[in-house]
Amino acid sequence: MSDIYTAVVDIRETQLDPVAALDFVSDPRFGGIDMFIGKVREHNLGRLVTGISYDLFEPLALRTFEAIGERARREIGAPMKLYIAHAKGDLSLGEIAVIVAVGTPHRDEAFRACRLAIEAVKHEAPIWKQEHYVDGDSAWSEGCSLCEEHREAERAAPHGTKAHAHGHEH
Amino acid sequence: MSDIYTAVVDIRETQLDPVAALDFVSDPRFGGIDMFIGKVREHNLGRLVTGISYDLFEPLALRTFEAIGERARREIGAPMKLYIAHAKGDLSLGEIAVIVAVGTPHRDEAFRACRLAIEAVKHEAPIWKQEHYVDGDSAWSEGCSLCEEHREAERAAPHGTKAHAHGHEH
Amino acid sequence: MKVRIRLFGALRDADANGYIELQVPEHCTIAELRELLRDHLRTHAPHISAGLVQRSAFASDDEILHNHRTLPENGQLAILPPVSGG
Amino acid sequence: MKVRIRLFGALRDADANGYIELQVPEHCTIAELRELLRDHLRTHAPHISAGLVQRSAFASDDEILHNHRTLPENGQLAILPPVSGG
Repeated sequence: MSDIYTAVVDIRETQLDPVAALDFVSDPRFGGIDMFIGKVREHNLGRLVTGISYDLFEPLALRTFEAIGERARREIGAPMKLYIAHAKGDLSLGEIAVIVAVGTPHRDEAFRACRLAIEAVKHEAPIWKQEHYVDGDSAWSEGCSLCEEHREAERAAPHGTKAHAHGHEH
Repeated sequence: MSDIYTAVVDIRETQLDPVAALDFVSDPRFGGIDMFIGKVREHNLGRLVTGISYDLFEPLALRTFEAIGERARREIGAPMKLYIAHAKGDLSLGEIAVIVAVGTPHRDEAFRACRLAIEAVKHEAPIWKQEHYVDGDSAWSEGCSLCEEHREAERAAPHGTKAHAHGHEH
Repeated sequence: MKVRIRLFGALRDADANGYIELQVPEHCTIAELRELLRDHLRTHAPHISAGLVQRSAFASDDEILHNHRTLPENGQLAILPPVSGG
Repeated sequence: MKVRIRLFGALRDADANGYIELQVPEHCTIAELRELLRDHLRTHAPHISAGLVQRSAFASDDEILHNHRTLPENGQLAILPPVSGG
Protein backbone atom coordinates (compact mmCIF):
# COMPACT_ATOMS: atom_id res chain seq x y z
CA MET A 1 0.00 0.00 0.00
CA SER A 2 1.83 3.09 -1.21
CA ASP A 3 0.20 5.46 1.30
CA ILE A 4 1.49 3.49 4.27
CA TYR A 5 5.23 3.17 4.92
CA THR A 6 6.47 0.77 7.56
CA ALA A 7 10.01 -0.04 8.61
CA VAL A 8 12.15 -1.70 11.22
CA VAL A 9 15.44 0.20 11.33
CA ASP A 10 18.60 -1.51 12.52
CA ILE A 11 20.32 1.12 14.62
CA ARG A 12 23.74 -0.24 13.68
CA GLU A 13 23.07 0.81 10.09
CA THR A 14 21.20 4.09 10.40
CA GLN A 15 19.15 6.30 12.70
CA LEU A 16 15.42 6.91 12.40
CA ASP A 17 14.81 10.03 10.32
CA PRO A 18 12.01 12.48 11.16
CA VAL A 19 12.61 14.43 7.94
CA ALA A 20 12.06 11.31 5.83
CA ALA A 21 8.85 10.70 7.78
CA LEU A 22 7.60 14.23 7.10
CA ASP A 23 8.51 13.97 3.42
CA PHE A 24 6.62 10.71 3.11
CA VAL A 25 3.36 11.99 4.62
CA SER A 26 3.39 15.37 2.83
CA ASP A 27 0.92 15.76 -0.02
CA PRO A 28 -0.76 18.68 -1.79
CA ARG A 29 -4.10 17.39 -0.47
CA PHE A 30 -2.98 17.58 3.15
CA GLY A 31 -3.10 20.59 5.45
CA GLY A 32 -2.29 18.75 8.68
CA ILE A 33 0.66 16.59 9.72
CA ASP A 34 1.08 15.12 13.17
CA MET A 35 4.27 13.31 14.10
CA PHE A 36 5.06 11.44 17.29
CA ILE A 37 8.67 10.67 18.18
CA GLY A 38 9.59 8.37 21.04
CA LYS A 39 13.09 8.75 22.45
CA VAL A 40 15.17 7.03 25.10
CA ARG A 41 14.82 9.12 28.25
CA GLU A 42 17.16 9.14 31.19
CA HIS A 43 14.72 8.11 33.91
CA ASN A 44 12.18 5.33 34.12
CA LEU A 45 10.27 4.42 37.27
CA GLY A 46 12.88 6.26 39.29
CA ARG A 47 15.96 4.54 37.82
CA LEU A 48 18.68 6.26 35.78
CA VAL A 49 18.69 4.78 32.29
CA THR A 50 21.78 4.72 30.08
CA GLY A 51 20.23 2.99 27.08
CA ILE A 52 17.57 0.64 25.75
CA SER A 53 17.89 -2.48 23.61
CA TYR A 54 14.95 -3.26 21.34
CA ASP A 55 14.22 -6.80 20.23
CA LEU A 56 11.66 -7.25 17.41
CA PHE A 57 10.00 -10.16 15.64
CA GLU A 58 10.40 -8.38 12.32
CA PRO A 59 8.03 -10.08 9.87
CA LEU A 60 5.10 -9.90 12.27
CA ALA A 61 6.05 -6.39 13.44
CA LEU A 62 5.88 -5.12 9.85
CA ARG A 63 2.55 -6.89 9.26
CA THR A 64 1.24 -5.40 12.49
CA PHE A 65 2.31 -1.88 11.42
CA GLU A 66 0.50 -2.36 8.09
CA ALA A 67 -2.63 -3.57 9.85
CA ILE A 68 -2.49 -0.58 12.20
CA GLY A 69 -2.26 1.71 9.19
CA GLU A 70 -5.31 0.14 7.58
CA ARG A 71 -7.21 0.43 10.84
CA ALA A 72 -6.30 4.12 11.16
CA ARG A 73 -7.44 4.70 7.59
CA ARG A 74 -10.84 3.11 8.29
CA GLU A 75 -11.12 4.97 11.58
CA ILE A 76 -10.60 8.49 10.21
CA GLY A 77 -12.34 7.96 6.88
CA ALA A 78 -10.24 10.55 5.02
CA PRO A 79 -7.28 10.46 2.63
CA MET A 80 -4.19 9.75 4.69
CA LYS A 81 -0.50 8.93 4.47
CA LEU A 82 1.05 7.17 7.42
CA TYR A 83 4.66 6.38 8.34
CA ILE A 84 5.64 3.96 11.10
CA ALA A 85 9.27 3.15 11.83
CA HIS A 86 10.69 1.42 14.89
CA ALA A 87 14.32 1.01 15.88
CA LYS A 88 15.99 -2.34 16.53
CA GLY A 89 19.18 -2.83 18.53
CA ASP A 90 20.99 -0.90 21.22
CA LEU A 91 19.94 2.75 21.62
CA SER A 92 21.64 5.41 23.71
CA LEU A 93 20.01 8.18 25.71
CA GLY A 94 18.21 10.62 23.40
CA GLU A 95 18.14 8.34 20.37
CA ILE A 96 14.86 7.81 18.53
CA ALA A 97 13.05 4.53 19.21
CA VAL A 98 9.91 5.10 17.17
CA ILE A 99 8.41 7.57 14.69
CA VAL A 100 4.75 7.70 13.72
CA ALA A 101 3.79 10.45 11.26
CA VAL A 102 0.42 11.10 9.61
CA GLY A 103 -0.67 13.50 6.90
CA THR A 104 -4.39 14.22 6.34
CA PRO A 105 -6.53 17.05 4.96
CA HIS A 106 -7.35 18.46 8.43
CA ARG A 107 -5.59 18.48 11.77
CA ASP A 108 -8.14 16.54 13.80
CA GLU A 109 -7.74 13.53 11.51
CA ALA A 110 -3.96 13.73 11.76
CA PHE A 111 -3.96 13.85 15.56
CA ARG A 112 -6.47 11.02 15.87
CA ALA A 113 -4.70 8.72 13.42
CA CYS A 114 -1.27 9.42 14.95
CA ARG A 115 -2.49 8.71 18.46
CA LEU A 116 -4.32 5.57 17.41
CA ALA A 117 -1.22 4.30 15.60
CA ILE A 118 1.31 4.90 18.38
CA GLU A 119 -0.99 3.32 20.98
CA ALA A 120 -1.41 0.28 18.75
CA VAL A 121 2.35 0.04 18.10
CA LYS A 122 2.99 0.07 21.85
CA HIS A 123 0.26 -2.43 22.75
CA GLU A 124 0.15 -4.80 19.79
CA ALA A 125 3.44 -4.95 17.91
CA PRO A 126 5.91 -7.75 18.77
CA ILE A 127 8.60 -5.50 20.21
CA TRP A 128 10.48 -5.85 23.50
CA LYS A 129 12.44 -3.28 25.43
CA GLN A 130 15.35 -4.01 27.72
CA GLU A 131 16.44 -1.07 29.84
CA HIS A 132 20.04 -0.64 30.92
CA TYR A 133 20.67 1.26 34.13
CA VAL A 134 23.55 3.36 35.34
CA ASP A 135 24.36 0.75 38.02
CA GLY A 136 25.05 -1.86 35.30
CA ASP A 137 21.78 -3.71 35.84
CA SER A 138 19.37 -4.44 32.97
CA ALA A 139 15.70 -5.42 32.89
CA TRP A 140 13.11 -6.34 30.28
CA SER A 141 10.12 -4.02 30.66
CA GLU A 142 6.83 -5.24 31.99
CA GLY A 143 4.68 -5.43 28.92
CA CYS A 144 1.31 -5.94 27.40
CA SER A 145 0.19 -9.51 26.76
CA LEU A 146 -0.68 -10.42 23.15
CA CYS A 147 -2.33 -13.58 24.41
CA GLU A 148 -6.08 -13.23 23.99
CA GLU A 149 -6.92 -15.53 26.85
CA HIS A 150 -4.63 -13.66 29.18
CA ARG A 151 -5.96 -10.26 28.13
CA GLU A 152 -9.45 -11.38 29.00
CA ALA A 153 -8.34 -12.61 32.40
CA GLU A 154 -6.68 -9.23 33.01
CA ARG A 155 -9.77 -7.32 31.97
CA ALA A 156 -11.88 -9.33 34.42
CA ALA A 157 -9.55 -8.60 37.37
CA PRO A 158 -9.65 -5.29 39.28
CA HIS A 159 -6.58 -3.07 38.93
CA GLY A 160 -6.75 -0.58 41.77
CA THR A 161 -6.09 3.00 40.79
CA LYS A 162 -4.21 2.51 37.54
CA ALA A 163 -5.86 4.09 34.55
CA HIS A 164 -4.27 1.70 32.08
CA ALA A 165 -6.75 -1.14 31.63
CA HIS A 166 -4.22 -3.93 31.76
CA GLY A 167 -2.39 -2.92 34.87
CA HIS A 168 1.07 -1.75 33.83
CA GLU A 169 2.62 1.53 32.78
CA HIS A 170 3.83 2.14 29.25
CA MET B 1 11.00 31.56 29.50
CA SER B 2 13.73 29.33 28.13
CA ASP B 3 11.49 26.23 27.84
CA ILE B 4 9.08 27.99 25.50
CA TYR B 5 10.23 29.20 22.08
CA THR B 6 7.94 31.43 20.02
CA ALA B 7 8.52 32.98 16.63
CA VAL B 8 6.91 34.74 13.70
CA VAL B 9 8.89 33.80 10.61
CA ASP B 10 8.95 36.09 7.59
CA ILE B 11 8.71 33.73 4.66
CA ARG B 12 10.76 36.09 2.48
CA GLU B 13 13.73 35.47 4.77
CA THR B 14 13.46 31.80 5.69
CA GLN B 15 11.16 28.80 5.87
CA LEU B 16 9.80 27.25 9.04
CA ASP B 17 12.10 24.45 10.16
CA PRO B 18 10.73 21.23 11.68
CA VAL B 19 14.24 20.03 12.58
CA ALA B 20 14.89 23.17 14.62
CA ALA B 21 11.58 22.58 16.39
CA LEU B 22 12.50 18.98 17.26
CA ASP B 23 15.94 20.05 18.46
CA PHE B 24 14.43 22.69 20.71
CA VAL B 25 11.96 20.36 22.44
CA SER B 26 14.39 17.44 22.85
CA ASP B 27 15.71 16.82 26.36
CA PRO B 28 17.18 13.86 28.25
CA ARG B 29 14.14 14.00 30.54
CA PHE B 30 11.68 13.56 27.69
CA GLY B 31 10.53 10.31 26.11
CA GLY B 32 7.72 11.78 24.03
CA ILE B 33 7.65 14.47 21.33
CA ASP B 34 4.57 15.45 19.39
CA MET B 35 4.81 17.89 16.51
CA PHE B 36 2.00 19.38 14.46
CA ILE B 37 2.78 20.96 11.09
CA GLY B 38 0.18 22.97 9.18
CA LYS B 39 0.78 23.31 5.44
CA VAL B 40 -0.91 25.11 2.57
CA ARG B 41 -3.16 22.54 0.89
CA GLU B 42 -4.50 22.69 -2.62
CA HIS B 43 -8.22 22.61 -1.83
CA ASN B 44 -10.35 24.53 0.61
CA LEU B 45 -14.13 24.37 0.70
CA GLY B 46 -14.12 23.02 -2.82
CA ARG B 47 -11.88 25.70 -4.38
CA LEU B 48 -8.42 25.13 -5.87
CA VAL B 49 -5.88 27.07 -3.81
CA THR B 50 -2.56 28.31 -5.24
CA GLY B 51 -1.26 30.02 -2.10
CA ILE B 52 -2.05 31.71 1.18
CA SER B 53 -0.96 35.11 2.51
CA TYR B 54 -0.66 35.41 6.28
CA ASP B 55 -1.02 38.74 8.02
CA LEU B 56 -0.01 38.93 11.71
CA PHE B 57 -0.10 41.50 14.48
CA GLU B 58 3.33 40.46 15.61
CA PRO B 59 3.80 41.81 19.14
CA LEU B 60 0.45 40.48 20.29
CA ALA B 61 0.87 37.22 18.37
CA LEU B 62 4.14 36.52 20.20
CA ARG B 63 2.58 37.39 23.55
CA THR B 64 -0.34 35.11 22.74
CA PHE B 65 2.02 32.23 21.87
CA GLU B 66 3.82 32.72 25.21
CA ALA B 67 0.52 32.74 27.10
CA ILE B 68 -0.57 29.57 25.29
CA GLY B 69 2.69 27.92 26.34
CA GLU B 70 2.16 28.84 29.98
CA ARG B 71 -1.40 27.55 29.82
CA ALA B 72 -0.23 24.24 28.31
CA ARG B 73 2.38 23.92 31.07
CA ARG B 74 -0.25 24.40 33.78
CA GLU B 75 -2.65 22.06 32.02
CA ILE B 76 -0.30 19.08 31.76
CA GLY B 77 1.54 19.62 35.05
CA ALA B 78 4.79 18.02 33.87
CA PRO B 79 8.16 19.24 32.64
CA MET B 80 7.71 20.44 29.07
CA LYS B 81 9.43 22.25 26.23
CA LEU B 82 7.21 23.88 23.65
CA TYR B 83 7.96 25.47 20.26
CA ILE B 84 5.44 27.61 18.37
CA ALA B 85 6.35 29.25 15.07
CA HIS B 86 3.99 30.80 12.52
CA ALA B 87 4.77 32.02 9.02
CA LYS B 88 4.11 35.55 7.81
CA GLY B 89 3.82 36.57 4.17
CA ASP B 90 2.95 34.80 0.93
CA LEU B 91 3.10 31.00 1.05
CA SER B 92 2.88 28.61 -1.86
CA LEU B 93 1.18 25.25 -1.99
CA GLY B 94 2.92 22.78 0.36
CA GLU B 95 4.81 25.40 2.36
CA ILE B 96 4.65 25.29 6.15
CA ALA B 97 2.33 27.82 7.82
CA VAL B 98 2.70 26.73 11.43
CA ILE B 99 4.73 24.38 13.61
CA VAL B 100 3.85 23.40 17.16
CA ALA B 101 6.18 20.92 18.85
CA VAL B 102 6.14 19.65 22.43
CA GLY B 103 8.54 17.48 24.40
CA THR B 104 7.44 15.88 27.69
CA PRO B 105 8.34 12.83 29.79
CA HIS B 106 5.43 10.73 28.44
CA ARG B 107 3.47 10.68 25.22
CA ASP B 108 0.03 11.52 26.58
CA GLU B 109 1.33 14.84 27.91
CA ALA B 110 2.97 15.64 24.58
CA PHE B 111 -0.18 14.92 22.57
CA ARG B 112 -2.39 16.90 24.93
CA ALA B 113 -0.13 19.94 25.08
CA CYS B 114 0.42 19.98 21.32
CA ARG B 115 -3.29 19.78 20.58
CA LEU B 116 -4.13 22.43 23.16
CA ALA B 117 -1.50 24.75 21.71
CA ILE B 118 -2.46 24.43 18.04
CA GLU B 119 -6.15 24.91 18.84
CA ALA B 120 -5.31 28.04 20.82
CA VAL B 121 -3.05 29.38 18.05
CA LYS B 122 -5.87 28.94 15.56
CA HIS B 123 -8.60 30.45 17.74
CA GLU B 124 -6.81 33.12 19.74
CA ALA B 125 -3.71 34.45 17.99
CA PRO B 126 -4.02 37.64 15.88
CA ILE B 127 -3.34 35.99 12.53
CA TRP B 128 -5.30 36.31 9.28
CA LYS B 129 -5.30 34.09 6.25
CA GLN B 130 -6.01 35.24 2.71
CA GLU B 131 -6.48 32.40 0.25
CA HIS B 132 -5.55 32.78 -3.41
CA TYR B 133 -7.43 30.66 -5.91
CA VAL B 134 -6.52 29.25 -9.29
CA ASP B 135 -9.09 31.55 -10.96
CA GLY B 136 -7.17 34.63 -9.72
CA ASP B 137 -9.67 35.44 -6.99
CA SER B 138 -8.63 35.90 -3.34
CA ALA B 139 -10.55 35.86 -0.08
CA TRP B 140 -9.85 36.43 3.60
CA SER B 141 -10.96 33.36 5.55
CA GLU B 142 -13.97 33.45 7.78
CA GLY B 143 -12.48 33.54 11.23
CA CYS B 144 -12.94 33.32 14.92
CA SER B 145 -13.93 36.53 16.74
CA LEU B 146 -11.57 37.71 19.49
CA CYS B 147 -14.27 40.08 20.68
CA GLU B 148 -15.62 38.77 24.00
CA GLU B 149 -19.06 40.28 23.54
CA HIS B 150 -19.39 38.77 20.11
CA ARG B 151 -18.22 35.34 21.27
CA GLU B 152 -20.93 35.32 23.90
CA ALA B 153 -23.58 36.26 21.37
CA GLU B 154 -22.39 33.41 19.14
CA ARG B 155 -22.48 30.93 21.98
CA ALA B 156 -26.06 31.88 22.77
CA ALA B 157 -27.22 31.35 19.18
CA PRO B 158 -27.98 27.91 17.75
CA HIS B 159 -25.62 26.68 15.02
CA GLY B 160 -27.39 23.82 13.31
CA THR B 161 -25.27 20.75 12.70
CA LYS B 162 -21.78 22.23 12.88
CA ALA B 163 -19.60 20.73 15.56
CA HIS B 164 -17.42 23.83 15.92
CA ALA B 165 -18.97 25.91 18.69
CA HIS B 166 -18.66 29.24 16.91
CA GLY B 167 -20.14 28.31 13.61
CA HIS B 168 -17.30 28.31 11.09
CA GLU B 169 -14.82 25.78 9.82
CA HIS B 170 -11.11 26.06 10.55
CA MET C 1 -7.17 63.02 21.57
CA LYS C 2 -6.00 61.44 18.35
CA VAL C 3 -5.86 57.64 18.09
CA ARG C 4 -4.18 55.58 15.42
CA ILE C 5 -5.83 52.25 14.72
CA ARG C 6 -3.73 49.66 12.85
CA LEU C 7 -5.59 47.51 10.36
CA PHE C 8 -5.22 43.76 9.69
CA GLY C 9 -6.68 41.06 7.50
CA ALA C 10 -9.91 41.96 5.72
CA LEU C 11 -9.92 45.37 7.41
CA ARG C 12 -6.75 46.38 5.55
CA ASP C 13 -9.12 47.21 2.70
CA ALA C 14 -10.46 50.09 4.82
CA ASP C 15 -7.37 52.23 4.25
CA ALA C 16 -4.34 51.71 2.06
CA ASN C 17 -2.09 53.27 4.74
CA GLY C 18 -2.65 50.27 6.98
CA TYR C 19 -4.13 52.44 9.72
CA ILE C 20 -6.90 54.92 10.44
CA GLU C 21 -6.54 58.05 12.53
CA LEU C 22 -9.53 59.36 14.47
CA GLN C 23 -10.18 62.28 16.80
CA VAL C 24 -11.93 60.92 19.88
CA PRO C 25 -12.96 62.30 23.31
CA GLU C 26 -10.57 61.84 26.26
CA HIS C 27 -11.55 58.83 28.44
CA CYS C 28 -13.38 57.27 25.53
CA THR C 29 -14.21 53.58 26.03
CA ILE C 30 -13.57 50.86 23.50
CA ALA C 31 -17.35 50.55 22.97
CA GLU C 32 -17.50 54.26 22.10
CA LEU C 33 -14.46 53.98 19.85
CA ARG C 34 -16.13 51.12 18.00
CA GLU C 35 -19.14 53.40 17.26
CA LEU C 36 -16.89 56.21 16.08
CA LEU C 37 -14.91 53.88 13.84
CA ARG C 38 -18.11 52.47 12.36
CA ASP C 39 -19.33 56.00 11.55
CA HIS C 40 -15.97 56.84 10.01
CA LEU C 41 -15.96 53.74 7.83
CA ARG C 42 -19.56 54.26 6.71
CA THR C 43 -18.34 57.52 5.12
CA HIS C 44 -14.77 56.70 4.08
CA ALA C 45 -14.90 52.97 3.38
CA PRO C 46 -18.52 52.01 2.69
CA HIS C 47 -17.43 48.64 1.25
CA ILE C 48 -16.45 47.50 4.77
CA SER C 49 -19.37 45.79 6.50
CA ALA C 50 -20.51 47.14 9.87
CA GLY C 51 -20.88 43.51 10.97
CA LEU C 52 -17.15 42.95 10.47
CA VAL C 53 -16.33 45.88 12.77
CA GLN C 54 -18.81 44.48 15.29
CA ARG C 55 -17.07 41.11 15.27
CA SER C 56 -13.59 42.66 15.56
CA ALA C 57 -11.60 43.15 18.75
CA PHE C 58 -9.45 46.12 19.70
CA ALA C 59 -6.02 45.58 21.17
CA SER C 60 -2.85 47.24 22.37
CA ASP C 61 0.49 45.57 21.61
CA ASP C 62 0.03 43.69 24.87
CA GLU C 63 -3.57 42.58 25.13
CA ILE C 64 -7.12 42.52 23.84
CA LEU C 65 -9.12 45.53 25.06
CA HIS C 66 -12.76 44.66 25.71
CA ASN C 67 -15.68 47.08 25.40
CA HIS C 68 -15.56 48.47 28.95
CA ARG C 69 -11.86 49.40 28.74
CA THR C 70 -10.62 52.92 28.08
CA LEU C 71 -8.09 53.85 25.41
CA PRO C 72 -4.36 53.35 26.00
CA GLU C 73 -2.63 56.62 26.84
CA ASN C 74 -0.35 56.51 23.81
CA GLY C 75 -3.36 56.36 21.48
CA GLN C 76 -1.91 53.34 19.63
CA LEU C 77 -4.42 50.61 18.90
CA ALA C 78 -5.06 47.74 16.57
CA ILE C 79 -8.36 46.41 15.32
CA LEU C 80 -8.40 42.65 14.91
CA PRO C 81 -11.00 41.05 12.67
CA PRO C 82 -11.93 37.41 13.37
CA VAL C 83 -8.71 35.40 13.30
CA SER C 84 -7.82 32.49 11.04
CA GLY C 85 -4.26 31.41 11.78
CA GLY C 86 -2.65 28.05 11.27
CA MET D 1 6.48 -33.59 14.40
CA LYS D 2 9.31 -31.26 15.38
CA VAL D 3 8.58 -27.59 15.99
CA ARG D 4 11.07 -24.77 16.31
CA ILE D 5 9.97 -21.95 18.61
CA ARG D 6 11.82 -18.65 18.23
CA LEU D 7 12.44 -16.71 21.45
CA PHE D 8 12.18 -12.94 22.05
CA GLY D 9 12.59 -10.45 24.85
CA ALA D 10 12.79 -11.89 28.35
CA LEU D 11 12.29 -15.42 26.93
CA ARG D 12 15.63 -15.24 25.09
CA ASP D 13 17.13 -16.25 28.46
CA ALA D 14 15.48 -19.65 28.01
CA ASP D 15 18.00 -20.77 25.40
CA ALA D 16 21.15 -19.09 24.08
CA ASN D 17 20.37 -20.37 20.55
CA GLY D 18 17.42 -18.01 20.32
CA TYR D 19 15.01 -20.91 19.77
CA ILE D 20 13.76 -24.13 21.33
CA GLU D 21 13.00 -27.31 19.43
CA LEU D 22 10.33 -29.69 20.71
CA GLN D 23 8.85 -32.98 19.57
CA VAL D 24 5.08 -32.63 19.64
CA PRO D 25 2.09 -34.77 18.49
CA GLU D 26 0.61 -34.17 15.01
CA HIS D 27 -2.48 -31.86 15.14
CA CYS D 28 -1.33 -30.42 18.43
CA THR D 29 -3.13 -27.21 19.45
CA ILE D 30 -1.43 -24.06 20.68
CA ALA D 31 -2.87 -24.72 24.16
CA GLU D 32 -1.23 -28.14 24.16
CA LEU D 33 2.03 -26.71 22.85
CA ARG D 34 2.03 -24.19 25.67
CA GLU D 35 1.82 -27.06 28.21
CA LEU D 36 4.64 -28.92 26.51
CA LEU D 37 6.84 -25.85 26.42
CA ARG D 38 6.17 -25.14 30.07
CA ASP D 39 7.21 -28.70 30.96
CA HIS D 40 10.33 -28.35 28.84
CA LEU D 41 11.33 -25.08 30.46
CA ARG D 42 10.70 -26.40 33.97
CA THR D 43 13.48 -28.91 33.27
CA HIS D 44 15.83 -27.01 30.96
CA ALA D 45 15.38 -23.38 32.03
CA PRO D 46 13.99 -23.37 35.57
CA HIS D 47 14.79 -19.62 35.93
CA ILE D 48 11.98 -18.82 33.45
CA SER D 49 8.69 -18.27 35.27
CA ALA D 50 5.68 -20.36 34.23
CA GLY D 51 3.61 -17.17 34.53
CA LEU D 52 5.64 -15.56 31.75
CA VAL D 53 4.90 -18.47 29.41
CA GLN D 54 1.22 -18.22 30.38
CA ARG D 55 1.15 -14.51 29.45
CA SER D 56 2.99 -15.09 26.15
CA ALA D 57 1.39 -15.49 22.74
CA PHE D 58 2.41 -17.89 19.98
CA ALA D 59 2.66 -16.65 16.43
CA SER D 60 3.61 -17.57 12.90
CA ASP D 61 5.40 -14.96 10.75
CA ASP D 62 1.94 -13.75 9.72
CA GLU D 63 -0.29 -13.73 12.77
CA ILE D 64 -0.91 -14.46 16.42
CA LEU D 65 -2.08 -18.05 16.97
CA HIS D 66 -4.57 -18.30 19.79
CA ASN D 67 -5.05 -21.36 22.02
CA HIS D 68 -7.58 -23.18 19.85
CA ARG D 69 -5.41 -23.03 16.71
CA THR D 70 -3.31 -25.94 15.47
CA LEU D 71 0.37 -25.71 14.62
CA PRO D 72 1.52 -24.32 11.27
CA GLU D 73 2.53 -27.08 8.87
CA ASN D 74 6.10 -25.88 8.57
CA GLY D 75 6.59 -26.20 12.34
CA GLN D 76 8.01 -22.66 12.56
CA LEU D 77 6.68 -20.65 15.50
CA ALA D 78 7.57 -17.73 17.71
CA ILE D 79 6.68 -17.20 21.33
CA LEU D 80 5.99 -13.55 22.16
CA PRO D 81 6.21 -12.40 25.77
CA PRO D 82 4.19 -9.31 26.73
CA VAL D 83 5.25 -6.50 24.39
CA SER D 84 6.79 -3.14 25.29
CA GLY D 85 7.58 -1.27 22.08
CA GLY D 86 7.85 2.46 21.54
